[in-house]
Amino acid sequence: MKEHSLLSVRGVRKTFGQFVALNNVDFDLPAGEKHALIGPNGAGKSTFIACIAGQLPGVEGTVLFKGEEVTAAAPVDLARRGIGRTFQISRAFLDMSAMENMTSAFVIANGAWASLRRSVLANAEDSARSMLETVGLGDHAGSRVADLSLGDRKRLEFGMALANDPDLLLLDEPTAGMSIKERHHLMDLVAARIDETGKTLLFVEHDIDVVLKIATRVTVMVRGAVLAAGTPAEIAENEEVQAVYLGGHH
Amino acid sequence: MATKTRTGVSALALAAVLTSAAAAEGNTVKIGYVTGLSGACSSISEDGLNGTKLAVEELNAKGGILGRQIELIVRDSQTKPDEGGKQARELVASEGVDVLTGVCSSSVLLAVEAVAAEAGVPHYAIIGSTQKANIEAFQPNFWQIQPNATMEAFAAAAYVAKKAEWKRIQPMGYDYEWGHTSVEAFTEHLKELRPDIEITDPIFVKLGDNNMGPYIAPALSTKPDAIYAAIFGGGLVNLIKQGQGFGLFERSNLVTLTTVDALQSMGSTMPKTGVYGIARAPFFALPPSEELPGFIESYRAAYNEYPTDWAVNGYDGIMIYAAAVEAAGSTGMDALMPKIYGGTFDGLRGAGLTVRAFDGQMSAPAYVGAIAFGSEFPFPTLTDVDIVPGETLMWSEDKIQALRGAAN
Amino acid sequence: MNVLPKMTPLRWGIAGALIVLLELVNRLAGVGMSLVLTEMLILALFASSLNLLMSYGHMVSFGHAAYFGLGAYGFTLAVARFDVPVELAVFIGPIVAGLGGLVFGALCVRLTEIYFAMLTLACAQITFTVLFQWYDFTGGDTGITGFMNPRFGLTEQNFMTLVLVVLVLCLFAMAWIVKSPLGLSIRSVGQDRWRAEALGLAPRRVQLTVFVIASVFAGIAGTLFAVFQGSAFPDYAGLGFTLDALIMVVLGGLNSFWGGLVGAVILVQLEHWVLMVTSHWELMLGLAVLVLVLVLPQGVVSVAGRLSNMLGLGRKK
Amino acid sequence: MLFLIASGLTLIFGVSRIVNFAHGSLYMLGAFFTYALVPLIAPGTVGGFFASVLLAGLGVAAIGLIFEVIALRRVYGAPELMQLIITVALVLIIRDVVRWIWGPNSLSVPMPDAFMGALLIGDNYFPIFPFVIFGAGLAVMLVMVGVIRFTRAGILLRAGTDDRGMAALLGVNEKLIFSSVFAVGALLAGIAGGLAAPYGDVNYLLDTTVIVTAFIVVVIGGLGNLYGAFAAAMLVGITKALGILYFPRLSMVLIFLIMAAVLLARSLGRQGGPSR
Amino acid sequence: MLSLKDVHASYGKAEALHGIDLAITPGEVVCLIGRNGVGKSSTMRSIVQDQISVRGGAVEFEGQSLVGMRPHDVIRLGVGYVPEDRRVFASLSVLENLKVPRPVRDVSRRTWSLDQVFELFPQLYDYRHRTAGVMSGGEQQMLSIARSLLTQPKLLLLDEPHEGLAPKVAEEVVDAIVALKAEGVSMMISEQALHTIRRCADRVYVVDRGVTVWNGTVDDFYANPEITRKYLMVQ
Repeated sequence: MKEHSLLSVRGVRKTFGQFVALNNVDFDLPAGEKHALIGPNGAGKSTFIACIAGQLPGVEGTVLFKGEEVTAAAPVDLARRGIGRTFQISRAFLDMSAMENMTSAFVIANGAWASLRRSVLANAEDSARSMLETVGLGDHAGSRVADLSLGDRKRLEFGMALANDPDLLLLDEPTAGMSIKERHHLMDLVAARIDETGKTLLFVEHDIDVVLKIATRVTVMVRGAVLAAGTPAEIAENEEVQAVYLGGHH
Repeated sequence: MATKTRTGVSALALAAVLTSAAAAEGNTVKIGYVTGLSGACSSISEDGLNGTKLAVEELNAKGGILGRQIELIVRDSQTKPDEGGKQARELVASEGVDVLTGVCSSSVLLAVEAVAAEAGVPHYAIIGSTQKANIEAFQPNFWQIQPNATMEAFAAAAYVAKKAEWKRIQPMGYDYEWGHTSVEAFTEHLKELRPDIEITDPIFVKLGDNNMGPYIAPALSTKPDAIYAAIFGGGLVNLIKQGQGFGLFERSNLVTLTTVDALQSMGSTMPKTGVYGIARAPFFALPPSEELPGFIESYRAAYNEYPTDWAVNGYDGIMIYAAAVEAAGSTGMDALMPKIYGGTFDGLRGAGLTVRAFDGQMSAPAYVGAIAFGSEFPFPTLTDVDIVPGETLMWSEDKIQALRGAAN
Repeated sequence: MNVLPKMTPLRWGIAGALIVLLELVNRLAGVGMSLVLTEMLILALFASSLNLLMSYGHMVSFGHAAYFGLGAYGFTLAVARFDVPVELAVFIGPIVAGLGGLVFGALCVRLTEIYFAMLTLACAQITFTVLFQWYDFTGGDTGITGFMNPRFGLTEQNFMTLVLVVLVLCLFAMAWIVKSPLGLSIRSVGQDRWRAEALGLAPRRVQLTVFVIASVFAGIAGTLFAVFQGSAFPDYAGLGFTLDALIMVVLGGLNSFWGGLVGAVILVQLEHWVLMVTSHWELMLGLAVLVLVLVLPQGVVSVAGRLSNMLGLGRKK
Repeated sequence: MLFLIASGLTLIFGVSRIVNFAHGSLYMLGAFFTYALVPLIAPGTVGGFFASVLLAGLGVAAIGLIFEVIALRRVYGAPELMQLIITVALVLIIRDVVRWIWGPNSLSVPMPDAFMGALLIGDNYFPIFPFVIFGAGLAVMLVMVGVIRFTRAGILLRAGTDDRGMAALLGVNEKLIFSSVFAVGALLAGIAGGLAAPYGDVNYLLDTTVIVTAFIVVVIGGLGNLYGAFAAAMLVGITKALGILYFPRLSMVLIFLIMAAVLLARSLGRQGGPSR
Repeated sequence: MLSLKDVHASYGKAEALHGIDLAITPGEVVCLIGRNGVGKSSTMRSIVQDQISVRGGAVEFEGQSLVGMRPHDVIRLGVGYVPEDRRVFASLSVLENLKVPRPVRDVSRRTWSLDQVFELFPQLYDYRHRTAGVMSGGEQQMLSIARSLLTQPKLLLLDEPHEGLAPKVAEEVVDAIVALKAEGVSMMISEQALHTIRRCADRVYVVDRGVTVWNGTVDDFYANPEITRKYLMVQ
């Protein structure tokens, strides 16, 4: 199984001052999974995502992606190797329109960031338009992101993350702050895309309903360590997990 | 200037076109006065302007120049060269001035001179005194009525050379073009006059540095008999004030530029001995003449203070210009310049001054003496003043030409 | 807001009319006005180059004058010291400024926000000090004068027309860049460098690119200024020019393509007319800036935008 | 001396994140106020001098306070650039007003008689006044450190630097902290200007000279870091003195290079992604 | 004492609360429970007006609307707030942290003096000269609570007071809360851990996805295990 892992994490440790955010985490993610990370606040889920995404300095341990070491790699490098991600807090380009956001994602994905040619722009715009349709934002192409609802923004960001056709998609609390309807709408979309393309998904999610519905596999983290992993059904039955959620301490 | 008048809509110019060619020069003689009323030069600039105004009033009271009244148009250069250049260009273009003057700082002077030369407008310097204006940037529309940096430094060197007991001299200067020129000229001339004197490596002071301590200590460490300081204004005040704390005036002597404003602003904080000053036009040491007492009196009446060197030069500048225009019978450059370069002028600073045609420099004298406190004025003055004739201070034409060759 | 306003036929008409108006004023209002306009247009180009950096790249520079100065000196030194023909030297100025931008920019983009600004300040002061003190080469504080006919020997009016043409061309070039894929990248990084990074864009490389572009345009402005004055002085690289440009951009309106242009027009015209009334220019300018920033924190362009919306000329969002 | 100026600047930045370009102007005002006061209060005496300096400092603090309340307070929510431009406007206003009132000439503030001379140690002269300035600066600094360490005001100030929002959540009026910090910063600048006034000349262009140096010190010391400012003031002072001796032409470039190096070195330790 | 009626609140454009209703009477201890990310912290913030803006509904404290007030004015009215990440002033000592709140003035309320606070948290007295930043999470939490007590609150809001603490330390914090309750302090505590509720709460509000979905006494809460299952468990 390990040989087939798209992402393989060994002994990752990260501290902030005296606080140990991640303590020797091992983790394997086979290709094609839709894997959810859950756990109470402060369990280290977002830190874990950030470590994989190369956004934290001083991470100990190793991270292998497609069998290659990417532990200290820069986010740009990871993006080019095929890791796409969204952020917990919406990080779309607020002062630009949805269309411009999406176009910039395609311009970057095409490696044409420094181009001055209108034709390159036109091509990217075509791709962007169809991606906006895919994520259901066709009607909002001209809207400034700042004027979009949170759900629309998140869908936009998801679309942007898809622009360079990543093999692994990292979503950090994609549904935070959204209404129930919006959550399911977004995550259904995500699941459908992943199933369609056969890519891999790793996401942090609080909404248990969503997790149980979407995920093919779930990892539970507590205080910087992996507590349990398994199918959604296994996790739901796991008493240790319940104790963590209900009692906080064991 | 006649060729350049393009004032367009002004009634003045319309009238000029309608009347005769002679009247095309306008009804007034326009003096374009670009000076640093704000910025680093502002105090000096104001004095120069005061002297100039006085001269203009006097001339106008007597009927002006060539029967035309004089109009003084003042612009603030903010002591920035680009601003000065811009103001000069506007004065030439919109006001159609007959002559430009007033500039204080060297860089502004060069910027204004560039404009004046291009426009074919006469331009003379009364304050700013960079060597470059005489050498590589010299154009035959230009003259300079005050001693330039080299001449002052030569005067200082001549004075130092006479002090037989001084064996070691430490030069010091502001760290910019004028300071370097002055120190070099001083060193060169002193070596010629007194080969036996030891001249130590110069120390250069950062412009605008208020703290002189770091310069004074190393200057005194060579145990010089005198320090020559090409420093003026606030920096000089600082040097003298802070120098006292280092015992500068007990251990050594200071030869420096002491214009009247510096003497005034030092007041009682000036040390009693050990300071020797070079001045450009100290009113108390000027050669006696008919005009001098009247000038001092009317200046004091108008501005409630004694005229500084800058005021004297401002006054003299206009008077020399007026004399030359009268002689030429026209304000046009072609007629005027031969009279400037060929004439002899009398002014507050003496009689028979001439301007050299190849570098525009007037044979202005320099005044050197020891600082002393008298009862006559409420500030220290110079005593035993040597009036060094300008002719003895100027580089020869050969030397100027050689320098020009080197610069290009 | 940040998006370049779409040029409708009406807007083209207004822009065209403004250009014609400028040219008419230039031809009819006398030489003095031509000189004021020339300075205004050059500073407008300079401020627009800073605006490109600030409004699109979201990088605040305290040292933009360095590249203005390098442009002026690049041109001047080429003519005065190396006898390069003027026609060629006008290209050297912007190139030197661009190289300066490349070297300093490579350092500066390692930092962000206020630290970036402080480092640009340090770089500019180094440039200024070198220009000020290297007498033998740069002429030190007295600069370089008299090496050529100012304005290529053109009349004041003709030169103003030339500057106007250059400005319009440069604005077109800037607009082209802003609208191009590169412009999109620049804006992306300016808005959120981490997001851009996660999309596979190296933020520093983009920032360096826009820094160099802004430097080149500043260099063009500097070169024009040197031609205009027929001289170069260290002041051109000094803090004064930087602050003027900053004030222009903020007054005109940050986050607007026209901010720098409008700011330059306001500042230069304000100075021209205020100085006729009072010599307390700095006081008046200070008060004007204070009032404008407090009353119109979005800059003057925002008012124009609101007005045009009210009049039904509005842009479509 | 440099430290007094820089500490005020760094304090203001630390709490309110404002880059105060007008700090040099406040220094200059302190010098001019002292010039105006010295002849009025027991001229020539040590006590009169210090009293003048203190009063001048308080006057500057009052002006700083007025400015903060009238102008700066309105833009705390706005982009930092707005605040910066507002302080630049203040620079222009103060400079012009000072020139209006006191004229463009360099003025000279008389030293108290007792501080005129020099100490002669062996062959070396040590002027007294720099020691006086240093001593007085040190005294002011000690008082400051005392206030900051031991009084509630000082605690609030440090709390504000640490976490402004939390201070508000403990019932502390943020605006009051901003205003008082600005006033204290101005006070320090004013006292520094006053103390240094007799040593050099006083003119209306002091502001630019001072502000650039103060920026350097603050940046080298770490923005918002008081003790860093102290160390950096020493470093810059020594570098300048040594620079003058060994690289006279390059001393300023040297200091800017140090500043650039410090900035870059610090950036290496401060990389990383968004906080969440 | 405190009442929230149909409160909608948002961070910028993102609405976090979609209708919160709750009320607290003097002397009561109320627990807000719910899984993480459902809006417990946002509810607290919408009371003290910190970072979040209330877009609809009413927030009233002793009959006075708090909406739009500046945070420090809310605090001065008598609402103490201990934020979830504790936010001690890291560079200040413990004692200095405790001196940040204004000294006691209002004699009409139940007031706390420094000595009383130290009595409640003896470790703080032992560490009073330590720099807060180097203390353990539990100690910081004690400090943060103690600090808020010195704002002389009539009502204390505690946001996840033992999040991220070791079990033993967390227990100490709960002990302190129980002690405070014994002193008659009104409190609102947001919680994820059920056993705390049993020890100190009078009433319980369950929050789910920005809405209060259930409320009742502690006994009712335990009598209805389906609530726990529905809103708190992983299922």
